[in-house]
Amino acid sequence: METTNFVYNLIPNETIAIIVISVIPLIFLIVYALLAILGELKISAWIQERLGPMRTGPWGILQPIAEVVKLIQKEDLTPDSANKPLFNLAPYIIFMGAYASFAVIPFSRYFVPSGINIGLFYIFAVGSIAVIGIVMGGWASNNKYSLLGAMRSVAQIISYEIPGAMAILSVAVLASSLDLEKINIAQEGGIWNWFIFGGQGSWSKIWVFPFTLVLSLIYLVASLAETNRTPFDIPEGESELVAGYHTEYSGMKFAMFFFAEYANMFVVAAVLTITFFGGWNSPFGNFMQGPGWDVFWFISKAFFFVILQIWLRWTLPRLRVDQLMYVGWKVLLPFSFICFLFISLFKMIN
Amino acid sequence: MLEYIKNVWLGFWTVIVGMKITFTHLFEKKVTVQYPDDRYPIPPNARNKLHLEPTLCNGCTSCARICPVNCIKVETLRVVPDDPEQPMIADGTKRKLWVPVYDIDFAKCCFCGLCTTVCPTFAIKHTVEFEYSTYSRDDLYVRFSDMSPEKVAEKKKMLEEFQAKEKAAKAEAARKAAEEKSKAEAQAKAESSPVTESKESN
Amino acid sequence: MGEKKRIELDYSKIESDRMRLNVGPQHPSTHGVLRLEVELDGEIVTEVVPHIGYLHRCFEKHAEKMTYPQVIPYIDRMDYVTSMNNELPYVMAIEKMLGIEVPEKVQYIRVIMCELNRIASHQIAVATFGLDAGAFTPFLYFFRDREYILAIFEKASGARLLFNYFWIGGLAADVHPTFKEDVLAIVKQVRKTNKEIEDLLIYNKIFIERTANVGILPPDVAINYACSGPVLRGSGVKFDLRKNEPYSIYDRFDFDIPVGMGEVGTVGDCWDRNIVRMREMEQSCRIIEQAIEQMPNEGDVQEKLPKKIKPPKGDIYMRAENPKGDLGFYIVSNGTDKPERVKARGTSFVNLSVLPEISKGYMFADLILILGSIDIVLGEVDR
Amino acid sequence: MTINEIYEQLKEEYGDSIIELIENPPCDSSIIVKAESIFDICHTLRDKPGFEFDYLMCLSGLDLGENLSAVYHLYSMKHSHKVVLKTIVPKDNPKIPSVEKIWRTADWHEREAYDLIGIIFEGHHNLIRILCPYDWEGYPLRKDYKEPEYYHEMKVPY
Repeated sequence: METTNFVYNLIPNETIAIIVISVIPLIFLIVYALLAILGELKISAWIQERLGPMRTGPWGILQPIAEVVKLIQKEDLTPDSANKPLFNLAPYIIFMGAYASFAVIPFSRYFVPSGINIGLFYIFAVGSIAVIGIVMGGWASNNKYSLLGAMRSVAQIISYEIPGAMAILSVAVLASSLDLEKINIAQEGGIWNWFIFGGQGSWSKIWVFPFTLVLSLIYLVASLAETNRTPFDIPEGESELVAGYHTEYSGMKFAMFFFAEYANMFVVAAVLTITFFGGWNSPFGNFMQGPGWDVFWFISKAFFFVILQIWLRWTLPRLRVDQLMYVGWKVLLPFSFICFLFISLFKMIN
Repeated sequence: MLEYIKNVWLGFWTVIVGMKITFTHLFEKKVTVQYPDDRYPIPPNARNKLHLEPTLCNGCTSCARICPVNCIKVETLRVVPDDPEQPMIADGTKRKLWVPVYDIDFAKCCFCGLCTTVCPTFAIKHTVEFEYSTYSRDDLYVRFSDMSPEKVAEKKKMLEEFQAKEKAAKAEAARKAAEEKSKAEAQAKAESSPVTESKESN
Repeated sequence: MGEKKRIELDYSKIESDRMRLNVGPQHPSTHGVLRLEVELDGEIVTEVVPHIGYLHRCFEKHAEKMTYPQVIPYIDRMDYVTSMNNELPYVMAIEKMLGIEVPEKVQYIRVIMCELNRIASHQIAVATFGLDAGAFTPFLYFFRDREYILAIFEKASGARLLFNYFWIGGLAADVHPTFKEDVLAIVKQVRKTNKEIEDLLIYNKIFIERTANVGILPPDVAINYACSGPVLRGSGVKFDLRKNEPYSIYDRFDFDIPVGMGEVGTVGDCWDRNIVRMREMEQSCRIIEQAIEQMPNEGDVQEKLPKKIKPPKGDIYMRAENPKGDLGFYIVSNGTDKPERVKARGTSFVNLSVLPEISKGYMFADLILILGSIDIVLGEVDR
Repeated sequence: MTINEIYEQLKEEYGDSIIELIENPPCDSSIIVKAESIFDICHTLRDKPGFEFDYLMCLSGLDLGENLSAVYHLYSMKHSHKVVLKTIVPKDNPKIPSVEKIWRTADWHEREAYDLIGIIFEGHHNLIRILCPYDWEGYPLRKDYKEPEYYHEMKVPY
């Protein structure tokens, strides 16, 4: 098996190598989730002129760990009238969907857990698994609020995959590939070669910029909807549906939902980074470019979008379910079609 | 169509405006404080936990009567005139009542402040202390009286003795008065109608 | 984005199962312990039945056993976010029965306190309304300002929420020496925050879409249901007791009555009710500024009263403009120091009764917003 | 319009149904009317030009000892005048016609008066308890009301 994965080349035993490779994203995911929870707590606090958590550790940086410990200690309740197998399975399915996406995310040119040549397609495919978990959890809870939340979620995720996919497809057109590594390589050589500015090529690519910008925004909005973040958090809809599909969950199962949400946030941020913002590439051409810097640039770019999601959450009110459909079908979809059309034309002319 | 474009633009623009506002707040001075370490000042007239100064209380019970939730319980004992201790209220006036029981049930208290305004000697007042939560509701029942049970018993006994004495004295006085009256009446009768011997005279 | 939202269903053509959902008594958006029995067709509300009484504390029964001054702490607890305003109609009623004129300074302090409390109450109303729509940050900005207002109340009366400050014939205590400067600083802060919230929340497109054309209350229905306060004015009825029937010294101030004009939707929708509150805060600021200017510095704050307050035999109905609407007290006196009957016409009680009328045919998420726009406090609904 | 003028006009129209006008300054003046005709009187008060009492401020129940009473505080948005109507009904048969169809705000007010005082408003579409639990017994605001010792077989501590 030919691969650029340095872990794979480092460890002679294939089985152990595969295990190590699959564990690295999991560890990363846990560390990232803790950081993201802390970020959510602190950023929301600072936006609201509060101090946020301050007691656990210096400036409260150990707060997410304390919260995880608390959630593990909590009683794992299963409602009496719930459908128990489905109820217990649902959080893990959601988490699996998020975790499976990490298989193809290229952290560096020397570390892609599993470099398949239809990476974008794969991410979209496994990303949709989450909705099955949500429906399962919502239906199995035997709670009217959960059911309403789950049903909203299905409609929402299915609707928003189309504009999101259209946005990503245009990148596939520009890169002529669905392989995430190839997309990354196509954006090498500084900020001007990122796909938001039309990828590599002559200065005539500047005509693409408005369309790629709109498409990246469309993907950002669609990804917010897919991860159930504000302003599209109507499946949770705290003020109307109590907690939506995870009303009945507690303890570790609730933590799984929580983890999956943050993992999904990272996945969509990573996809946005890879497709429009140059992936592992440094914005300064060859300066600060290299395998080690790859990881730094990739993660810092992805974190920027995660922080953007958090920032949006503490700014905006929530949409209503029919308005969500309106935005998805009547705003994002036409715009994404138009932009996709122009980018395809541009590609054909070039 | 124009409306549609305008709405989409407005949707986009107002999000940007909102994000700008929240971003500026990110770096503003925080208004919350680390509570038990730092705290906002409490004005001295704040109405929190009640406190009774037993040396000032003259036992008038007006606080217990005005309390809308009946959380104050006051019992008083009369001071015997020849009490050797000669009780005084801190402001110098002579005490007429002992206060063996002065209980406030803080679980009931509604902090309206009515008791403090009716107190003639300013004995009961609100303090700025507000952290007095306890593990048991019984701990919120606070006894303010400074009299020990022995002293209460002693005073009670003294009062009883005094009352007995007073009663005796009263009875004596009454008897004397009756005697005198009957005597006077008898005399009067004897004077007015010496002929008929009246039954009423005995 | 969307057009008109009220969805009329013809049930002769559509067959659908309805779902009955219990919203409350413990639900994040019922603003207390209100239970709404909602019948849903999918997400569309077809019937709403409010069940109240979970916070019933027998105020009227208690009041029968209390003397007149003792009732005031109970009145504080009716609408616990506007305690100052609650006390005003009660003390005015007793003062009218006794024929007392309160000193000038007291009148001004009462007005300032009432208007400050009106701002505080509207801040909560707008903040929780935003919270119902999912915006959390404006909620905390308002609460930050509200804390400053409560600090003033604490300095003056000693309590932060349940003041017992307006007494029959005067006030419980004089205000602190720096009162005027503190109040003016707060007025400045309130204006600054309101400007910010307008950009952050009120004119946000998502918020407009959520609230405009939702829960439309026509003016004739509003009057028939005896709605009052921002709910009535949001429907475009220019009625404010402070202007139409000036009590206390409100006739001395120059202020406007903001009404809903349907700027972004239809007159009488949730957005209108909300914007009326925002604009009333500005008018309250104006009243406070004028009152601070005119307020005499010297003077007594308590009229001499007999030890036992015994109004003459008779009954009186006194109402005043609360932040939530007009709060009325019907007091029957039997000549003793205890009232025969104190009936409170709870503003929220009356305003809530319009909810089933205006929430049919909207979506479930709208129901929460309509409830939020009515701005009820369950302490006053149940008393 | 002052309350005296309203009284005169009502007296002209309804004759015996209007019992008397009580004036008691500084307290409110009120018109005492017969319970049976309260619906018609209220209808006239709302719709007749000159009256136009479109706003029912308050509807309170009252326990007068042997009798119960309902007090209506009306207000006119257009003319800014008020009137107080009172009806008195015996305690053993406390029936008053409902004015819910005239002012819909009376719906909850009447339910409250029924709940706490026990006045039965005839013609009300849904006269059930509103503040007390639906299975509560007795009318708490009556002067002769006794607090129950047990509620749902639970001892009520007093």
